[in-house]
Amino acid sequence: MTYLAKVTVTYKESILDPKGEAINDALHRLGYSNVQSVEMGKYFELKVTGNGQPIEEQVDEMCDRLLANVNMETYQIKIVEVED
Amino acid sequence: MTYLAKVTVTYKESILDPKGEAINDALHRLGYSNVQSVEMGKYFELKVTGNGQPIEEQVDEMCDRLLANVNMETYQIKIVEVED
Amino acid sequence: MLKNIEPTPETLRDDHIYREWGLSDAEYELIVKKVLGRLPNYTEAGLFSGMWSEHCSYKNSKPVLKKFWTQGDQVVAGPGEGAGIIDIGDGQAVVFKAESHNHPSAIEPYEGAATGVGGIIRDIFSMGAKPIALLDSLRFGELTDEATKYLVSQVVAGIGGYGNCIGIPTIGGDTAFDASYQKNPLVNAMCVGILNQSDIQKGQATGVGNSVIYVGAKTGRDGISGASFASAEFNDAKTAQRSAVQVGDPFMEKLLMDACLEVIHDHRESLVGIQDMGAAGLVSSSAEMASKAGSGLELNLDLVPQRESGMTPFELMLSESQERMLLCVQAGAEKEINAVFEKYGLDAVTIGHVTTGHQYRLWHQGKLVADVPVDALASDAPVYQREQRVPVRLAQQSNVQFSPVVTDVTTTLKQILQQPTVASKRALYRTYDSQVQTNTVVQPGSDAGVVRIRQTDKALAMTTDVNGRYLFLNPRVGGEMAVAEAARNIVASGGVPLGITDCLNFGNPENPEQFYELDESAQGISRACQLFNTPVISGNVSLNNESNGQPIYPTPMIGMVGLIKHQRDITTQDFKQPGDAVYVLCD
Amino acid sequence: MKFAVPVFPGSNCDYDMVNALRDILNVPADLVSAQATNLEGYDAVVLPGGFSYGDYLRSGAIARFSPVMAAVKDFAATGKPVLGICNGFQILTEAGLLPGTLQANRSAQFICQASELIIRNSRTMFTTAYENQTQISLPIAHGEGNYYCDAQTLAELRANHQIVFEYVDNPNGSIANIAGITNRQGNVLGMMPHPERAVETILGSTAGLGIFQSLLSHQREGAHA
Ligand SMILES: Nc1ncnc2c1ncn2[C@@H]1O[C@H](COP(=O)(O)OP(=O)(O)O)[C@@H](O)[C@H]1O
Repeated sequence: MTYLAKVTVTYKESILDPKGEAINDALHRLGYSNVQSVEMGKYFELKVTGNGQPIEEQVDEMCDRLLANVNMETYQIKIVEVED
Repeated sequence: MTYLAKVTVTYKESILDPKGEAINDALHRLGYSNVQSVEMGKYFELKVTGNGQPIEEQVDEMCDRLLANVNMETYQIKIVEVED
Repeated sequence: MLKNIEPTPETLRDDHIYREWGLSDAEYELIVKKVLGRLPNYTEAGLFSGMWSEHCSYKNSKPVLKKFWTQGDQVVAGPGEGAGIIDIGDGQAVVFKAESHNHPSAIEPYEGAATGVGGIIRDIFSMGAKPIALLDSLRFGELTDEATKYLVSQVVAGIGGYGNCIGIPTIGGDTAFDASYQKNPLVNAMCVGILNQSDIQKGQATGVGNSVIYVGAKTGRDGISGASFASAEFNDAKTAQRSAVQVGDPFMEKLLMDACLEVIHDHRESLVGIQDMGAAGLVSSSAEMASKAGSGLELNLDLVPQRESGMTPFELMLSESQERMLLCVQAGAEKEINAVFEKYGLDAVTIGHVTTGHQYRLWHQGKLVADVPVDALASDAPVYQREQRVPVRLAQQSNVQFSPVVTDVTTTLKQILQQPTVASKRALYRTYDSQVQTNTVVQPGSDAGVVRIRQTDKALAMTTDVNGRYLFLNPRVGGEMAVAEAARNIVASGGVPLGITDCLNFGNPENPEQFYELDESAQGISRACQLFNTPVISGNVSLNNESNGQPIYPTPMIGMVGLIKHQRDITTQDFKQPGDAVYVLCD
Repeated sequence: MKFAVPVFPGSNCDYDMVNALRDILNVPADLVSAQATNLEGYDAVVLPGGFSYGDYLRSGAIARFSPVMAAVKDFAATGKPVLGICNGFQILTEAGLLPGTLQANRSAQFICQASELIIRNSRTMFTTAYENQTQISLPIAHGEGNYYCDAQTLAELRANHQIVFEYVDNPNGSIANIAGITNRQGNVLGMMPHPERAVETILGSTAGLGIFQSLLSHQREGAHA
């Protein structure tokens, strides 16, 4: 069985997001005045082969160790089954 | 009404994703040998105030004009209503 | 699966499919009648379209380039090799070249600019030189709309993104804004390297039985210009599933650069030749290496490292995937060479070998998919003497002098200083690491950038210059002025000008007025080069820079390098102390 | 005194550091592979600047898992000096040898320029050559140098005098103008500015020499003690 893990990583609330702010400003300059705020994060798609271990736990560990820096970031994982 | 638009931007097929490859290699070195491939993209969360215009269309336009380069990237939008 | 069945040679002919790839009917006829004596198959026609493109063959600009002044005792290697080489004494030499990435940058500014930098760096280290500095020459439309601002920020970020990551300081360049570049920005990059003359490499494949080794990134469907899937799907970029945009990988290139330089320095008996895969990727590098050496070549395409499945020979040969190199290695030395690359985590794969005779043969899935004379690909492209005509605007130019009306000098001065073209470019160049390698003596912001050469008292000054407006008004004099400006910048930094490289950014060569501009400016450049004793040692041509039929200003970017024999002679532009006298020198 | 300079795939200020140590300070220095598993025989470790593994994910995120980093951890635990410059600082925070993180600059751009710093603690083994509260100018060159930590960590940094360098006009948005910090024990220093770029007059400044000279005299005194 193969899985697709979709992971989004965003800054924790208390942390400033300079790139998001830059995009927010750019959108305002383009005339989208109804945009209140923009946050910019990272997105990962991991194709993972099932190996008998719970897949969520494995991906969670990968996020915790590598994909996110939990001092300043949080992550969300969504896993779907896919065909190989 | 306020909306939260969640946007993921990824490379189109056939485009080299050096970031994804570097992460894939790193995960392998960490022992996650069941990871087949990694793609790295961008993630945006936009808080948008309703202004009578269809919100999907507006966000789609923002993606098309600024958040993604449609020559090389595709994007997906998910919109949810939130409290102000 | 996207790949459909390849058209037969007959369909190719009857439907004129080759036209989509830029081959003219006459060129196709030439291939059929003179070169092959038969109809080319799909792959073969593709090879010719790549090799006979302006980018690879200079078929429109050769007659112009011939006019360049290329002599001088200091020249070790002039135009012809990847980059030119100039003697700087003590057995050392400086290697430099410039490259344009205008069209890719217009489509994807960050990656277009980044891969432009990556490409020119490969040109330098494939000569055996260690890259020591980068420069960038940029032209954009007026800085008034959001689109241009975005373009500027992305191009600059792309140049910095690549140069900073690979660790080569960007120490100079020039930037100007004018409406003529609105839809057609110019992104030119120059790289300078140094080497010991005993390390000079040639891009050649000699010695029957010697191996052709592929190293670096895997081949994907990127940058296949005008090719099958591209032309079909690029009509609507947004809905297309695939894309041929190239993405730069400076991390990969850093490994590739260090590994190649190690092979060049420590395994010279085993290395026969080395070349980067640039325009028309694998076909161009391999055919040139064989043709230069008078050899034949055979490649097995199944062995080419591939990023995607189902790639056709056409795609494999014409892909412009970045960060790839081709080596020719003595038979038997493959393991030794591979071991070096392995140390850097890179795959090196033997994909073919040098053969007797002069044929270029490609095998794919057990079939011979191309069998053509190698010289026909690499050196026998047709050359065109394009028609030229004095542009109407020049023929009608009036002699009335323009006299500015200045009522308040202060106001006028302030207005001039506010022009983006005149104003400081610090906001741009401070995003470039200009100090890595710790040799930068003069950073951007003075006349020329200066790097010292370790273990010697020498330093090199370098600059890029051109003012397209001058060339628009008078292409010949404007060309002279570009070289003169560069020479002034070198001299003002304490250097003696050594030579130049160029990027000839022009419009459509088939338009007689635009060809006139190209030809005239080359003559101006050449004359100035002769006077300053700064031969042209390398360069690059970028034609068809126009949008909606409107060409850019003729913009031949001049990149000049000068030698500073004693580091104490390095001078900078800024005033040093209150009370110092200020002189104006002129004739 | 012998220095080890670990080289990660993609590092690009490794030679700059070794050249500064060998040619200018006349001390032995070795480039050490990221695969190395022990640092025996060295008296100090300097993690160089530049980029490691391309830094495509987060600066230092991948490098911190290199075998040599386990050795650096052990080395640091013995109390010997570990200095991380720019990317080296980023790796040290990712590896947990220093608190906090380094985010994208406030301007979201790479910045290469001279920056004015104030010496906030001249009593560390890296800074005795400087006078406290004086100002020096060192080059910076980074895209992710915006130091961040939570309020409690900041309070601890202050209480323990772990803040060593502060920017005069904060070019990247760092919390409390922080340009360089040590660990609690004071033997691990991370700093965004590049002292190895400021060791020769011809390159514009020698203000960075003090860091290395401090380390050398620390070692000499240690030898006497
Ligand atoms: N794109 C760029 N990249 C790096 N340096 C640049 C760039 N544009 C301008 N500069 C630097 O800014 C300074 C002024 O350049 P330029 O516009 O050519 O002025 P000048 O005509 O006085 O030579 C030079 O030091 C030049 O190297």
